Formats: sequence, structure tokens, C-alpha cells
Amino acid sequence: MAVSEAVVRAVGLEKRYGLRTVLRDVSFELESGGALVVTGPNGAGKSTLLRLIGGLAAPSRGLLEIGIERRRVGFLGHEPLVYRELTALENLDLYGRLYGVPERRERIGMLLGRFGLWEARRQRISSYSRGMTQRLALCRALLHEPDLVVLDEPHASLDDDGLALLDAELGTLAAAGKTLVVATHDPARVAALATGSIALGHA
Amino acid sequence: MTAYLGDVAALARKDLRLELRARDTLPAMALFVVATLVVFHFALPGGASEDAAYGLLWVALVFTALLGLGRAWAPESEAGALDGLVLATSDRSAIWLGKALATLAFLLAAEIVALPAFALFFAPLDGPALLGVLLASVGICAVGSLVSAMAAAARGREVLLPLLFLPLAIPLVVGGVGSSISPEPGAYLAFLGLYDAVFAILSWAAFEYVVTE
Amino acid sequence: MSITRPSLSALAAFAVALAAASVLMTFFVAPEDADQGLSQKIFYVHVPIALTAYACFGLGAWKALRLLLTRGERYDLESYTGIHQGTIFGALTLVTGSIWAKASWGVWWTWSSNQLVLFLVLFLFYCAYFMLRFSIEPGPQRERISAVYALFGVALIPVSFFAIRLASDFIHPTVFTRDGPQMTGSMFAAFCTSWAAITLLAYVMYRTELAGKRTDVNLRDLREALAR
Amino acid sequence: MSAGEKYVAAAYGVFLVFVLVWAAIIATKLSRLERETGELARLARARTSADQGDG
Repeated sequence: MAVSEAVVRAVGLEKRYGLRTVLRDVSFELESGGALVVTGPNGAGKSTLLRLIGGLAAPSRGLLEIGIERRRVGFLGHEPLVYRELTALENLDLYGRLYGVPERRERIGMLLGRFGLWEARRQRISSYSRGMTQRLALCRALLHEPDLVVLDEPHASLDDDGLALLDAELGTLAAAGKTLVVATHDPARVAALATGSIALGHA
Repeated sequence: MTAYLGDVAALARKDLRLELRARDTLPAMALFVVATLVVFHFALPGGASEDAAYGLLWVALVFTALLGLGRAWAPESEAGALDGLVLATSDRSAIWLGKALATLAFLLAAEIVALPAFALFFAPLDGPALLGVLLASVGICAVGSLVSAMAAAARGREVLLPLLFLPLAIPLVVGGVGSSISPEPGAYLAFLGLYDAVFAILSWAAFEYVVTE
Repeated sequence: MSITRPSLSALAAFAVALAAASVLMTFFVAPEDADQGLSQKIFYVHVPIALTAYACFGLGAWKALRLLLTRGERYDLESYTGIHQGTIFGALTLVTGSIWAKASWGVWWTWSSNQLVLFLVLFLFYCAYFMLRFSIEPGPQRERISAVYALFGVALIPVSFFAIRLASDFIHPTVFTRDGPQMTGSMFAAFCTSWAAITLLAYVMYRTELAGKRTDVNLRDLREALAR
Repeated sequence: MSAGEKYVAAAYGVFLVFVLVWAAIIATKLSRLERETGELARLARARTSADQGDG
């Protein structure tokens, strides 16, 4: 099997917000199709590391190479990154146009159906529960069939069938050879998929 | 190029849809500008010249624009939507252009209310004056959208926005007032066009650096 | 400090020498102005300060452009210090300008002197630069936003210059601005020495402040390294 | 002093005062830096002697 070169490579990564150093000396490699699990207590910088990988922030020091073009990355963060006063359809339609998703309507319909939001597709996000908002954020993150999927504590605020849907989705993504980065407090849940893991302590 | 304009159109449409739904910026701007004109009526001493009234129109327009600009990036900062746009959009200047066009639409809508009210309360507005208002409004929205994005990244943005915006608006006020009261408004209109060109290009090129972390 | 650039102390010494020369030439060589008399001597210090302020704003904008293009962190401090100097000299321009206005026209402030009005606008603009800078968390975004604002400033200078000239047509139809006194040879020589002296002094101050700010950054890194 | 001389003196005086004030600000900054570097130097010396102690 050809050695699959690293899709994401970090060497001595450091991130500083103001005078606070949030990430210090983080190094790892993630090959294509692999799944990196990021663990660590709250405030250890998990979300910051994922924002760096997702392309939402630049490292203060150190090297971060991402072999995938920014718009081929799917990002799920603590914030849903949607407009609360728009409906699910309107949000996904906007992002579909920006990402240039082919057959946008069909793809949106399929995703909303798969994540159980089809009935609520015309309701505004402000009327959604936290679990429904999290599912919509998942639809937005997967809308453009990204090659690299970055998920920051995706299991948070999901109910049981939401969790089942998510686990199934992670399975299909891994099977499809997508590269995953998952930050979680419950590594057991994604242990089956993980090809690598990194534990962040307080910098 | 069409993809870029597609992005701009989708982003501007999103703002118009949000405004029609929430209806919290446009009515406020229209009411604010008329109320300001009425206050100016009482503020103007009896014998004040007509020129002074034109000057006050521009003060009213600038502060009405400030009201709109203060809310320009509010929808984006709610559920982290700006990060979503920064990730999804191929050329981030489209985010600025979409916002500038939407803000211009709101400002023009407020002016549709303000200008007849001004003509009614104070003095007539001829062709060059209206063109001056249009050209200045373009400049206000181009620079204003960028500057309010800067303020959105800072603490105390409500206080900061006027401080950042007003010095940049001074040339627009000069051009606008000049086009209303000067016998040959041509020079002032040309100046407004120059301002719009210079600062629109600068804002268009600089926006990428303002929103990326 | 790279050795190719002259050392700070040499520059400082040269600046002092130039300053002394300019004072001598201003008061003992250059003849008094025909109609303004002695008060015209303020010109030799007011105009060079204004030109130095422009130079500092230009330097700040140039470093800002370098920061945006090359993402080199060192340019942020240089741009910030340059604009800090520019704002100080801008304030000085306003003060010496109003003294000159009082001396030649009997009023502390006049809207008809285009240069004074321009500096008032720029002073407002650049004070907002510091308000903006200090309300954002230190980091790459603050550096870039400050840099963009600095570039807007340098675009605002010519635009405001035209605006004020256009404005003076309808605000003050009766205009009595002085468009720069005609200068004989020795007056011009005195002006040039004074200009060189003040520009050099500003550069020395810029380099000194920059050294201070860089030391602050180094100290912070050291303190963090030792604290661990 | 005639009015003209007063204003010339005022202008140059303002510039001189400014330079002195600026020098004073730099002086205070210098003394602060000196104190901080002193503290750090002591910390470093304490650190190195501690390393040698249990080295």
C-alpha cells in the first residue's frame, strides 16, 4: 500500500490570544482517510486547535500544513455558524451557493431528511432546540461533501437518536475515505474510527 | 466572475430578507432621519440661511447612516455566521460587497423618506443635489461597511464606530453640501465620484485582512 | 541593530547639530519677512513639523503595507510607532499653527488656513487609530486591522486636502490664506536646515521608541520563558 | 518684547517643552525597563543556581 502522505501536519504549533498562550508545542500528523481524536480538559485548547485546522485562525508560531483547499473542509464548532432568523432551507441554500454545491436543492433535501429536520425545514433556527440546531450545523458542515471534516465535540447537546445519526454518519464518512478530526470528552465513542489521538494538557 | 456576483447577490439578498423579516433597522432609520430634521427646524434660528439647512440635511444623513452601519454586522456576529461565510466564500471581498449593497439599499430607502421631508420642511433639492446624495451614499456604504466590520472585531464597538467613521465622512459631507448649494456643482460631484472610486477599491481590497483571524 | 544603518547616537548628535545650525540661520542669517516681520520666524518651525508629521504617517502606512503583504510581525510595531510619532507631530503642528495664526491674523483658530484644517481632520482620524488598536486583543487580527486603518489614513490625506480646498470656496468666500511666503536664498537655506533637523529628530525619536517597545516584547517573552 | 517676538518665543518654547517632555517619558520607560530586567536577571540567577544545586 503506498505510504499515504500526511494531509494535516503540525510541528511545534503555538497559538496565543493576547498575552495568553492557549496552545504550546503541538505536533502531529494525520494521513488521508485517517481520523484524529483530540482530547483534554476544558480550556486545554481543543477548540483552538480545531479552529486552526479548520482554517478559521492562523498559528502564532510553528508549522501547520493542510493539504486540502479551504473550501473542501467541513467545520462544526461550538457555534452553529448559521443565521438564527433564517429558516433551515434559507441557511443551507445560502451556504450551498457560496460553496458552489452542484444540485443544491436535492443535496439539501437529502441532508435535512437524513438528520430528521425535513419537517422543520421552513422554521427559523431561533425556534429550534439545541439538538436541532446542532443537527443543522452538521448539515451545513457536510453540505459541500468536504474531504476533511473537523468536528468540535459533535456529540454535545444531541439526544439519543441524534447521537445514533451522528455515529452512523461518522462511520460512512470514514468508510468513504474522508479525513476526520474530532474533539471529544468521550473518546470511547469514536474509538473504533480513530487512527490517531492527541491529548492536550494546559499549555 | 459570475460566481463572484452570484455570491454577492446571495449575500445581499440574505441581508434584505433578514431586514424584511426583523424590520428593526429600516423603520428606525426612516423615523430617525425625519425626527432629526424636525429637531433641526427648532435648532435653526429664525434668520438662518437656506445653506445652513442643506448643511443640516447632511448631518442628518451621516448620523442616519451611522445608525444603519451600527447594525450592519449584527446578524453575522449572532451565531458565528461570519466564520461560516469566511470559510465558505471563495473571495471574501464578496462578503463586503454584499453587505455594502444591502446597507446602501437601506440608506436609499431612508433617503426616500428624508429628502421629500426636507424639501417640505426646509428648501427644494435640485438635480445635482440629488446626485450628490446618491454618490455620497455609495461612499458612505463602501467605507462604512468596512469600518463597521473593524469595529465588530473590537470591544466597545458602538462607541468606536462613529470615531472611525466620521473623519472618513468629512470629505463626503463637503462634496454633498457643495453639490447642493454651489452654483456649479460639477466639481463637487466629480470629487464625490473620485472619493467613491478610491475608497471603494481600498475597502474591497482590505476586507479580506479585516475578517480573517 | 544591523551595522549598515548609522547608530542611533550618531544620528542624535547630528540632529542636535542641525537643530543648532537652523536656529542660528533662522534668527541671525535669514532676513525678517517684509510685511509679517518677526512672527514669520514661526514658519521655520511650523512647516517642517507639519512635513515631518506627513512623513511619519507615510512611514506608518508603508510599514502597514509591508505587514499586509509579507505578514512580517515586526512591521506592526514599526507602523504603530510611526503613526504614534505622526500624531504627536500632528498635534504640534496644530499648536504651532494656531500660534502663527494668532501672530499673523490675531485669531487662535481660522478655518481659512487649509493646512491647519487638514491637520485637524487627520488628528481626529489618527486618534481613532489608537482607540481602535487598544480595543482589540493583541494578535494577528489587531495587527492587520490597524494596518488597514493606517492605509486608509494615507489615502485620506490627499482626499481631505481637496475636500477642504473645495469647502473653503463656499464656507468663506472672502479668503485670505497665505500661500507660503516668497523666500530669498538665505531664508530658504534656513528653512531646509530646520526641516532636515526636525525630520532627523523625529527619526531618532521613532527609533528610540521602537527600541523601547521591542524591549517590552522581549521582556514579556523572557518573563514567560522563565516563569515556566 | 513686541507681540511678534512673544509668539515666536512661544512657538519655539512649545517645541522645546515637547522635546523635554518626550525625553522625560522615555526616561521613565527606561527606568521601568531597567527594574524589570533586574528582576528577570535575579530570577534567572536563582534558576541557574537552583539547577547547579541539584544538578
